[in-house]
Amino acid sequence: MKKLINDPADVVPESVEGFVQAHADIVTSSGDPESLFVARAGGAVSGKVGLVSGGGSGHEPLHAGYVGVGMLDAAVPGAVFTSPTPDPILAATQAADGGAGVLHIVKNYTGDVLNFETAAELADAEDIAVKAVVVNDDVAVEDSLYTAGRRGVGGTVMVEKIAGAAAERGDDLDTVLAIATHVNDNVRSMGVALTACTVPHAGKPSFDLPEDEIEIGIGIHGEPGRRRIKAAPADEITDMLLDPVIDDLGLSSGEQVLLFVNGMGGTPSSELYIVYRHARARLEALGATVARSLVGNYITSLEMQGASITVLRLDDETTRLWDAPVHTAALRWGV
Amino acid sequence: MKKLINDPADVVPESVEGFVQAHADIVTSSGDPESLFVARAGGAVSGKVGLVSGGGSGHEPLHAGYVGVGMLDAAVPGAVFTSPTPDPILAATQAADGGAGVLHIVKNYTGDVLNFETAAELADAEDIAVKAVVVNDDVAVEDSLYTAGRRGVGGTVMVEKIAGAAAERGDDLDTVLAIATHVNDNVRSMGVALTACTVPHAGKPSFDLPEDEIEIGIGIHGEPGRRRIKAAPADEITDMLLDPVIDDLGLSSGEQVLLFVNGMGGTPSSELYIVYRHARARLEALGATVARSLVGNYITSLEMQGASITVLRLDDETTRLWDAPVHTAALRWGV
Amino acid sequence: MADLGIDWALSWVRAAAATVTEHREHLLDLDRAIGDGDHGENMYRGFTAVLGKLDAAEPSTVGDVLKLVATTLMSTVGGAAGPLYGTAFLRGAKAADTDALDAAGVAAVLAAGLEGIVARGKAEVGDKTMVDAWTPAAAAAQHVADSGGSAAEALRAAADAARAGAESTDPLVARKGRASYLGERSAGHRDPGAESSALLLETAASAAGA
Amino acid sequence: MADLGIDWALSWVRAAAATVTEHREHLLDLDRAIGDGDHGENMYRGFTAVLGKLDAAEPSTVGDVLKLVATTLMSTVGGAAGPLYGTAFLRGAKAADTDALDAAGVAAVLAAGLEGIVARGKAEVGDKTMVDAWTPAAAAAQHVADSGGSAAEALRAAADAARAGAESTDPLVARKGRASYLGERSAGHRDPGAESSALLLETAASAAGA
Ligand SMILES: Nc1ncnc2c1ncn2[C@@H]1O[C@H](COP(=O)(O)OP(=O)(O)O)[C@@H](O)[C@H]1O
Ligand SMILES: Nc1ncnc2c1ncn2[C@@H]1O[C@H](COP(=O)(O)OP(=O)(O)O)[C@@H](O)[C@H]1O
Ligand SMILES: [Mg+2]
Ligand SMILES: [Mg+2]
Ligand SMILES: [Mg+2]
Ligand SMILES: [Mg+2]
Repeated sequence: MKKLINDPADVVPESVEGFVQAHADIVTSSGDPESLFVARAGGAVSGKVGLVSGGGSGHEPLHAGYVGVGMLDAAVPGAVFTSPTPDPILAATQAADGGAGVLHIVKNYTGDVLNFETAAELADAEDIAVKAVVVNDDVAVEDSLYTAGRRGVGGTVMVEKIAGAAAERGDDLDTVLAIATHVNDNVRSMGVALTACTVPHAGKPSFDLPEDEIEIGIGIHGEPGRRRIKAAPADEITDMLLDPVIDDLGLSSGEQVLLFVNGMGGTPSSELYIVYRHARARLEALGATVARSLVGNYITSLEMQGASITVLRLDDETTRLWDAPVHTAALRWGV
Repeated sequence: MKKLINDPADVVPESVEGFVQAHADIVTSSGDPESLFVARAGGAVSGKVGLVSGGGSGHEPLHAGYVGVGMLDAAVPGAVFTSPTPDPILAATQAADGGAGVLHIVKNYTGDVLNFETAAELADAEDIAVKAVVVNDDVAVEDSLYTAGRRGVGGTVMVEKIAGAAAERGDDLDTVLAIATHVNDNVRSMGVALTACTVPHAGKPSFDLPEDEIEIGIGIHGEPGRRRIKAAPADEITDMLLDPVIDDLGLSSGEQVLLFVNGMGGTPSSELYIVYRHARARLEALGATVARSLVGNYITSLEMQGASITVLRLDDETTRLWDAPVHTAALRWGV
Repeated sequence: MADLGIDWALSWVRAAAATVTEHREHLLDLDRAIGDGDHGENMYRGFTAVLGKLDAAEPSTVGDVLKLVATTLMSTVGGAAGPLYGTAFLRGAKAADTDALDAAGVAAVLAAGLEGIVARGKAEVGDKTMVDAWTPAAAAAQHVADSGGSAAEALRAAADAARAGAESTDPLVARKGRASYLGERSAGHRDPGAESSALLLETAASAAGA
Repeated sequence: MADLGIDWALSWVRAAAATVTEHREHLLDLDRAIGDGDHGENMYRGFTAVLGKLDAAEPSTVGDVLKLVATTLMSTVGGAAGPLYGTAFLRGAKAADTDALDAAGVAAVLAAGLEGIVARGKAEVGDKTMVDAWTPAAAAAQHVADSGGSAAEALRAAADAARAGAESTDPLVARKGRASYLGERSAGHRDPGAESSALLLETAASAAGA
């Protein structure tokens, strides 16, 4: 394992410290390594619904990179690939509460769901109204009552941006929740890994992949995917990712979509644009219009090489909210 | 070699095609694969000095990611790690010319210098006034009259942003050149590689690096560095990169700097912030103020793991120009 | 046939911390195979924190010890294991309402722990989770209690059953937790949480001299 | 002792394209070691383009052929090699102002090519560049011309000298081009441009039947 780190145990606190210093105009941190969270530099916005997300670290810029005007109020980074405990989630919830309640944006993993649930109960005991949206956009995983269900992956960025814009314009908690849920209902993703990644404290790659094989249907935690296949041209891989997304979304001609091609952390953006190009051509051939685009490393898996494709069905309202100004470390426009 | 590409020969045109589609609000391309360049969607700005840069591909988002208001007018992507030929540089120069002349921003590599020189001669023959700034900020390479001199690396981003802002506010060609030269004179960089990268048409890594060794003093073309050492903690590596930068810059207490920690393409941003944290502490211990920061993949070497540190000495004017609005695919603020 | 009091509880927890440290890498490897490669680190972080708190706190009953473990795991482990083990220990603490546990007490604590895990995680036997270790363990302890055995015998039976339960997860296709994302590919690997559960119950039995 | 005319020039260029294709990977490897791993691809792209143009254009003199090569390399190779070879062939084309080259003509073309490379790249012998192949090649051709040899003999001498010159770059520490960034580490590797120069001159000699 070669990484630009010091002690593996210090990766998250040191990284967050550097992040907060570099973006001091946007964010601040709790400072407390025992209860670490990142919040807007200005503190909670009075009267605004607070948005809190979090989860294991290793997916940067998710979530701390999305704290700022127009998006999150606070983010809670756990250990690498490990959901944070309820304490810092509670503390972040308190820091984000401007009196209008707080929305938890939770990716659908057992650990995240359980820890956020507990934090919400604790917040409730302190008279903070908390609602939660559980993002589960990964079509690689079968959705069923009897399983852990789908994972939350790329769609999380869409939910955070659009719900963030709704909160920023003054929508109340139920409305923000409804919008977040609406986005989650209309977004699907699927990913591919060309290489594994190495969790710092594990020191070994999360799986062994021969030089000529790739993993289709991976998540964002370095786990193996649904199946392993021979390496293939980008256009073919793009088809393998996009087909189930289109299918599950029930996308049809005439619809408007946001196409999001995400890098897993170790793939150059030039390759992401090659994937984007073919995915866009496919969507257009279907009669859909790619009205908005996002291409880059937005929800990653450490240094993994690979990509995911996310498609969000747009309507006028979500488009407007997507376009609304945002000022975070990782997404910024209109300001 | 595993990459999200189709035919290695199509990497650059397909990637540029996707890039231009995804950012159609900002950029357009010549469309001609024989003479490929990317230019502002709106065309040349009448009366404004045009800024053109370019070079081998594989350093994305450099340079096409910096085309847009407040930065470049056109960018010329060559084959991977290969300077473009004079023809597309000339075509881009013509496209960028708003009647006030064009500044070529050239990284100091023999190929780039020669091809831009020829293009400038050809442009001159068409009565376009062209000046060039040659960026050479890499302190890993000794500067001497008898060698190829220093490479242009991270400082290029600073030159493009700041000269771009000067051109945007209406400075004339000589003034923009003077500002670009001033930035180049006050910026220094040095880089480290944890892994090699693989040029698509080569199909093999650019060098072999054992699991416990790293290369200090690398450039951005996958070339080996000045020396190979055992892997070390991030803080130590940061010292090795920063010491010669501080030294060569002659930085002293009380000065203001911009600290730019750049990822080589395959390193997660969490690690870059760990490097940033220590570099910042070192600069502050010296009595310098880190007044501006940039952390991320801004000038890369395909999927190489590693980082470079760039320090730019700031004054009021360069700070103002750095802060000026910019609207490109890879850098955006104030708009 | 001594009942198990505070001394047993303290030596169990210390032994558990040592076992988790010793098996950190093995649990990491199990979780790398079908999860996200952190279970060993999570348990190690949690039990190291428990050791730290144990010295400062002065627990006087089995219930105190279990509660301390519960809150510490809850606030330091994170992931799925943190809330699940946390809830298990919390409910176990509530069930341990006497100074010393007899076999029935051991069975009650394990039943309460299992109930907590199921309440939070909604997994059933066969889903390839820690429930596959806890369910037979709780049943075995109850069986010993019903047939008049000692607390130590109940723990030994529970530990053996948990071990068998953990091993039973090897061929299963996961339906809960991260391994479920792998579908069929999860078969042929042991569930890390079932393994750590078996390890913890083994130290509980050993600490009871069984 | 036939002079070398259009037929020689055409067969040289076709043979050069074949040689560059054959040695593409080898030139890539040389450039991976001390450069950026593209020289083989650059030369391959350039000479493939030359072949394409050759069919359409109808060059009638040696100068025409060399000029076509020059402009095509200039506009398709890029990098350092593109302008350097482009200029070399352009100046060589100007020097080839007769229908057929005798030994003096060969020497003049090579001298002009070398001059072009030096004018653009400012390298000296010993800097570990293609100049280390071209300088002895031009001198050897001149020597044959001075001693009354044939054009083919001049090319053979040039090719042999270029080969030796390319080999002479092995121990050198580079002072120009990308390899110079490596400092001492550039020693022990052949300069890719010197190698491709030797290959091109070898095909020139072979095409002349020498
Ligand atoms: N729904 C569930 N019910 C019971 N146990 C579960 C459930 N989900 C996960 N687990 C247990 O948690 C273990 C994983 O713990 P850990 O790796 O620490 O957390 P995470 O999965 O969040 O990374 C699994 O091996 C499994 O035994
Ligand atoms: N200043 C120079 N003078 C002469 N030849 C040079 C000079 N710089 C580079 N070269 C030659 O160019 C070759 C490299 O060509 P190539 O790899 O195609 O271009 P690049 O270096 O731009 O990647 C070197 O091996 C060397 O022979
Ligand atoms: Mg985890
Ligand atoms: Mg090159
Ligand atoms: Mg895990
Ligand atoms: Mg080269």
